Amino acid sequence: MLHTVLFYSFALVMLGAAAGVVFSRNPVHSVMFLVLTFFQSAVLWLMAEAEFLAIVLVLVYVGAVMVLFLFVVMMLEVNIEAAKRGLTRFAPLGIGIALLMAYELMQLIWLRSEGVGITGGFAATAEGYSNTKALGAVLYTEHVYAFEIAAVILLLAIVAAITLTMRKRPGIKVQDINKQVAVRAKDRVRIVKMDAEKKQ
Amino acid sequence: MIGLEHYLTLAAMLFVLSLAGIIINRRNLILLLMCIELMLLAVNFNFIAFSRYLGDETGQVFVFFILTVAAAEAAIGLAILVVLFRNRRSIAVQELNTLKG
Amino acid sequence: MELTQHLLSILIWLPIIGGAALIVIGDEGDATSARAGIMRIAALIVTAVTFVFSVLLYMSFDNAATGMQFVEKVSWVPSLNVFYSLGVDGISAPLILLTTFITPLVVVAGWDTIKSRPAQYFAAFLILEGLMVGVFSALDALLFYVFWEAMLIPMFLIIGIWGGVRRVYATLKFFLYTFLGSVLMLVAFIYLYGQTGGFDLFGFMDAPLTLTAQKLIFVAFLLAFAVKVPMWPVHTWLPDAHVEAPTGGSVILAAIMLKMGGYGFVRLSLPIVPDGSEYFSSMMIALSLIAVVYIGFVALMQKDMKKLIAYSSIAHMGFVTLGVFILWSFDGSGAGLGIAGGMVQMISHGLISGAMFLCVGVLYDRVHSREIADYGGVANTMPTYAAFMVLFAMANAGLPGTSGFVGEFMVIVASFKANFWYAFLAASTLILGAAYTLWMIKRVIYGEVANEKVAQLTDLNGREFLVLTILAIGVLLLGLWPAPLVDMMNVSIEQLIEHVGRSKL
Amino acid sequence: MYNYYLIIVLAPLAAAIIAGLAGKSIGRAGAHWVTIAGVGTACLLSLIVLKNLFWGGAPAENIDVYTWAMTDGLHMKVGFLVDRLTALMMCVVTFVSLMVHIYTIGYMHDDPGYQRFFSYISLFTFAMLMLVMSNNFLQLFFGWEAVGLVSYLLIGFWYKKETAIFANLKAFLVNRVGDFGFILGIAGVVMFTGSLDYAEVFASADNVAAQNIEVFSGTPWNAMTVICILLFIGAMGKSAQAPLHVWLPDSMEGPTPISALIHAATMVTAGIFMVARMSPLFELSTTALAVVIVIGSITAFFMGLLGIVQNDIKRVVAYSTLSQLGYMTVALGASAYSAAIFHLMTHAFFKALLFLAAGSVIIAMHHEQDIRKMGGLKKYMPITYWTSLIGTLALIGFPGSSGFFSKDLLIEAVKESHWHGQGAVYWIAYLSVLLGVFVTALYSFRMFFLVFHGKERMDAETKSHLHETPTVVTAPLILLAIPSAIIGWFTVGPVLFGNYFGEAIFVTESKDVVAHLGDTFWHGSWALVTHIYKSPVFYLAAAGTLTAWFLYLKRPDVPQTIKDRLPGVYNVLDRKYYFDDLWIKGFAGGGRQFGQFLWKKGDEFLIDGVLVNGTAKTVGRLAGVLRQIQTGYLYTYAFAMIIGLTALLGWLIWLR
Repeated sequence: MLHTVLFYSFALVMLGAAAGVVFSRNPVHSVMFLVLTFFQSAVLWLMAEAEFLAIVLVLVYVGAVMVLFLFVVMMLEVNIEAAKRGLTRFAPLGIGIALLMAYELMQLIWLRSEGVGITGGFAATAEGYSNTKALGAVLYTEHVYAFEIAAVILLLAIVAAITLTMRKRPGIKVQDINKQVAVRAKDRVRIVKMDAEKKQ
Repeated sequence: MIGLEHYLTLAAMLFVLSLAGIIINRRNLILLLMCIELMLLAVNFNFIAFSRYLGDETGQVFVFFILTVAAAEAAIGLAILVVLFRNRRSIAVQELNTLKG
Repeated sequence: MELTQHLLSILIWLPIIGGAALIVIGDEGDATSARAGIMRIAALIVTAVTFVFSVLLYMSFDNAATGMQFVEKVSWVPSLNVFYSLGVDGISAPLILLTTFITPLVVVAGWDTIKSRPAQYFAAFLILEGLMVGVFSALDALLFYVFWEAMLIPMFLIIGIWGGVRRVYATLKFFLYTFLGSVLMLVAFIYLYGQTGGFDLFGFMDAPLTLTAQKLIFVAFLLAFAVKVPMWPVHTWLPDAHVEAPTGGSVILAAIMLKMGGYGFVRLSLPIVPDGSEYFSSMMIALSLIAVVYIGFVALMQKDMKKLIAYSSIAHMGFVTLGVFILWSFDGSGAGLGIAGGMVQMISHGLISGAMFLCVGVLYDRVHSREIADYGGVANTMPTYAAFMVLFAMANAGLPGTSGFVGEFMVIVASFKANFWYAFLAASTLILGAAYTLWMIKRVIYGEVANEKVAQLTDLNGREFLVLTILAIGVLLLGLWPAPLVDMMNVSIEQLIEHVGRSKL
Repeated sequence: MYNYYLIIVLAPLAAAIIAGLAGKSIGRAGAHWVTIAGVGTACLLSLIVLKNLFWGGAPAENIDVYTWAMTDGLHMKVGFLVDRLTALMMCVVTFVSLMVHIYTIGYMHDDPGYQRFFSYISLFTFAMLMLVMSNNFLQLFFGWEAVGLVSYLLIGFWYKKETAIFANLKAFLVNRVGDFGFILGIAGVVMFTGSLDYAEVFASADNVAAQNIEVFSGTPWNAMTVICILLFIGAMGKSAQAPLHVWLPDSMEGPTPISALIHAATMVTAGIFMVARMSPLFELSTTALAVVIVIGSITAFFMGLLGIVQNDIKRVVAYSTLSQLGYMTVALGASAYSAAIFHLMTHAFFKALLFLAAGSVIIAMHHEQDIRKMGGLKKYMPITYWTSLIGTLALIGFPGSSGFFSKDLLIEAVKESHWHGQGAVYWIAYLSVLLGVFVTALYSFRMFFLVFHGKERMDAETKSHLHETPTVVTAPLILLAIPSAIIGWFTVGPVLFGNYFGEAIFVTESKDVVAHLGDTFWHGSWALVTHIYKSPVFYLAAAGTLTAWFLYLKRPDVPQTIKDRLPGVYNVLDRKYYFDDLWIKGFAGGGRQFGQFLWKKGDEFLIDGVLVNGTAKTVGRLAGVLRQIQTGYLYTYAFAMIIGLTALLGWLIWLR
């Protein structure tokens, strides 16, 4: 019973926060709402006994990605009014499609699943079960190849992000070793022949 | 008892919200990115719910990878955003139509 | 006999390798350079040797044998059950001979008329020759398809690079038309692969198929082959392609590539989908007769010599499809005559249309015009040429004693048996064929010298004389004594009819 | 004899090839010697063959030379059937050809295409021999078309002359119309008998006559009738029967020797020969014979009328040829095949003679052919005059001349052909041939008088050069005049009533008018000549001659008056009953317009414009519309994705 109450309350907060992300007028607020959403979902995941992922979500997402978002939003000083204009025009369409989608999904989950037996809660886990351990056991054996690829993707993302944002500022004094080595005397010294004295 | 269907419903609602967000906030690139994060979160919910329901950890491994890729995506997306802003002093989507042939 | 076992492979790969070598060595882009001269001689030697090998094929060909001869079979793509499988019978062997006979003549005809990139030009023809022999000898559907499509590439280049002013339009039309058709053929092959688990043509022929499947496969084949033949109404690429192609390209196109369509009908459509073919036979006969009559009238009004000959080719190829598809109109015997007539018509048309295009090429090289109106009284300045032109024109009009008559006669006789009106419409070619060919002769060859350019024409040089003489001998020989050719086909045609007669349903 | 036959056929061919290909190296004299040698050999051997068959009592021979092709049970071959009919034709052909060869030496003396000409006429002899000696339909068709080819080449011999190259195209095409029917007829023969060999076909003729063919579904026609009419269409083309006669007058654009050889004596009679050869088939179809006789009588009478208004000397003779061919056809239609062949033979001699004589006149007149500019040539050209007179008399059927016997008996035969019934067919035929006699005499003597008698109307320049032509020209005239005058006396009895043809010509007993004549009418040549007063033919011929004399010698102003009084009739005759207009404007012009229409509207507009390029354009336009969707805005694509997702989900839920 407690479990149900907790689930519903966290879920409500999470949906509210998500709505805040979508509808808030200030991007900074949106980011903060998103952080809240992540927290709530982390709790919900915990309730579904996915402890490892819940922790990862908080650490990686809230700790790193959302901070990044916040930085960018604040750095770019976006004109909020301009960005938010046009919300009303597309709101009905967006909400309409969203409702249609929601209806379809509900159909799928509640009506079409009758007889499949998805209701009735999750089965209890075995005694001494460790989510982290179990994940690790499959991650480093069965999915080690994908794991390595994920690592490479991350590395790539780092490199890409750096190369994208790095720029050469004009006017900064740096040495160019190539140029220095390749230089030749005649480029530097100009020998001018001239008479020692003006002819009379 | 809270079970699979509750989680799925929750994920669906989250997904629909983010969908609406994409349409409504179509002018703001940052918000678009955030909505996509939300969408991914909804997807992750489903994965976790099914993983639990079936008692198979592979679903959670998948979520792990999605998180990784989403993080990479966010990093690169924001980097592009920054470059864009630097070049055009704006991130308004309606000005970005060079894709049109 | 090691040699005869691999004779077909030799015929295919010798020219292709020769052509590749020519491309690799190149000519420095200069037609006058010494290296270009060597390239020409090399091309001639390769084609001549190929022809010698094909004569060997003819001599060791057994007229009485049933089934395929000179069979080669090597696994090619084991996972798909594809084989490099070759073989000829009485239907394909004459066409191979035609191919190897015409190509050296084309090489000689292009000897000094090709000014830019001669080595590549000859290389294209050599490769084309090998691929065409491949089409005629492939016994595996996928191999057949590969040769079939690969053949387009050299032809595409020949028209596109050495062609006339509107060559880009013409090549594009040519390519799209033929490619559209053949893609559907591939679909049919894949379906048949699903049915039989292999690409062996004989497997296809023995596979039981429902009538619906047969109809669909027939339509797929029809599009591929009808475009090649070409049948009305998918013929309009041909006049454009011919007009823009260089002389050699026109010759190969008319003499051999059109035959692929007729060959396809006989080798694939009839035996693989006999009931489908029967279902559509009335339509095919109607289209063939339209080709004969309609195109005959259209040819009458052409102002461009090459276009006129191109249209006449369409009309003549109408006889091929007519001869083949009257197969089902008989109670008793008679079908063999029609198919034999169609096959003879293909060979004969190869010689005649080739010769006609070469004749036009001779004039084009001198005056650089194909317009009939630009000529008149050519006989005054080029009497030898005029003699050849009249001979080939008569052959084109189906005069007995020339090869043009043999096939037409057989088909008309056979179609009379099928239905009076088939023969009636088919025989109208006697009038129409003579009308458009001889009217052209009248305007080009006869009359007073029309203009300054005609007055300055010089008669055939030795090279042109040689080529036309060889073709003239071929045309007359086949017309006066077609028995060797017909005997070669008889057994295969009997077998074919026997096979087609057994319904697959 | 086999070797003889081969040599007869191949000697002219070899000569033609030598003269044609090696013309330059053997020179002009070489060319005429080699071809004359070739044709002379053929002529000599033909006479030996005829002697062996007729006097030697040798049987008819049917020999296959080689198999042309054999497929599906149909044996196509080349071979010789030499019986008395063939032998007669061989002799006529080679003899006239030889005469023409000799004559050509003089006629073409200054022509630059000398060797070419000899090569052609030798080739013609070969082709004609192949035609008459054939033992099967295939070879018959080969010869049939080959003579057409040579005729085409020879009419257009002076290829710089616009009228000549028009005429040769016309001749070939009109002949092709005939061949169109002919090849269908052959196809019909193959369909019903499964063979091309004469002997086999004739053997199963009764079987064919018992069958029907439904050309139009629902109306069965007798197979034999259809086959015979189709074959006869071929004969109409080659033998210039109305309405396929239009090419023959125009063919006079060719050099005169070939007008004599091809367009009078030999090639044009191929149709007559063919029908006679096919007598076992034609005999079995009364309907077909009725068609034959009607077409023949129309040609005989109406073409003769045209001869009266022509002014070109060769054209007059050409129309006369048409008319005489009509006579032969009438005889065929009356089942009097032997009479037709007999007339063919005599006609070959006297018509060749007339043409060569006309050629002689033309040489003397320096290639002036208009008879209005001639006159009084008698004193300048005695040999030509006398030989022409013999020819003309033979043509009108002067008692005792060769033409008399053949034509008189022909007319008698037609008169006796009551089996056609007493209806229109019989009377059309009989009246046409009777009235034709008057017309023949009229135009023949009109020309004769205008050319050789009366005022000298040529200009002074020509007159000063007028003299008799050289021996090479006159010798053939004399050599042809002899048979023209007398051959009838000796041959009429044996050929017509002595069962000369034997098995070669088949006539049903009830239709055998010639045999009937033999029983009732024939009492020897002399008796025939002395009994002429009994027949209307003689009076009609005499009346025609007198009319000609009156109109063109006595009162030369009258024809002009008649012309002015009856402009309608004159116009119709002058325009040749508008047949030329029908063919040239109607069929040729119509065909060209139809071709233009199909090309421009069918090919260029419908297929290329609408279907091919239209498809390309439609694809282009559609793409132009579709690319509007590609706005380039990110959210449009995202939106499209979302819509797609929703739709997919909807499909998953409701439609699956």
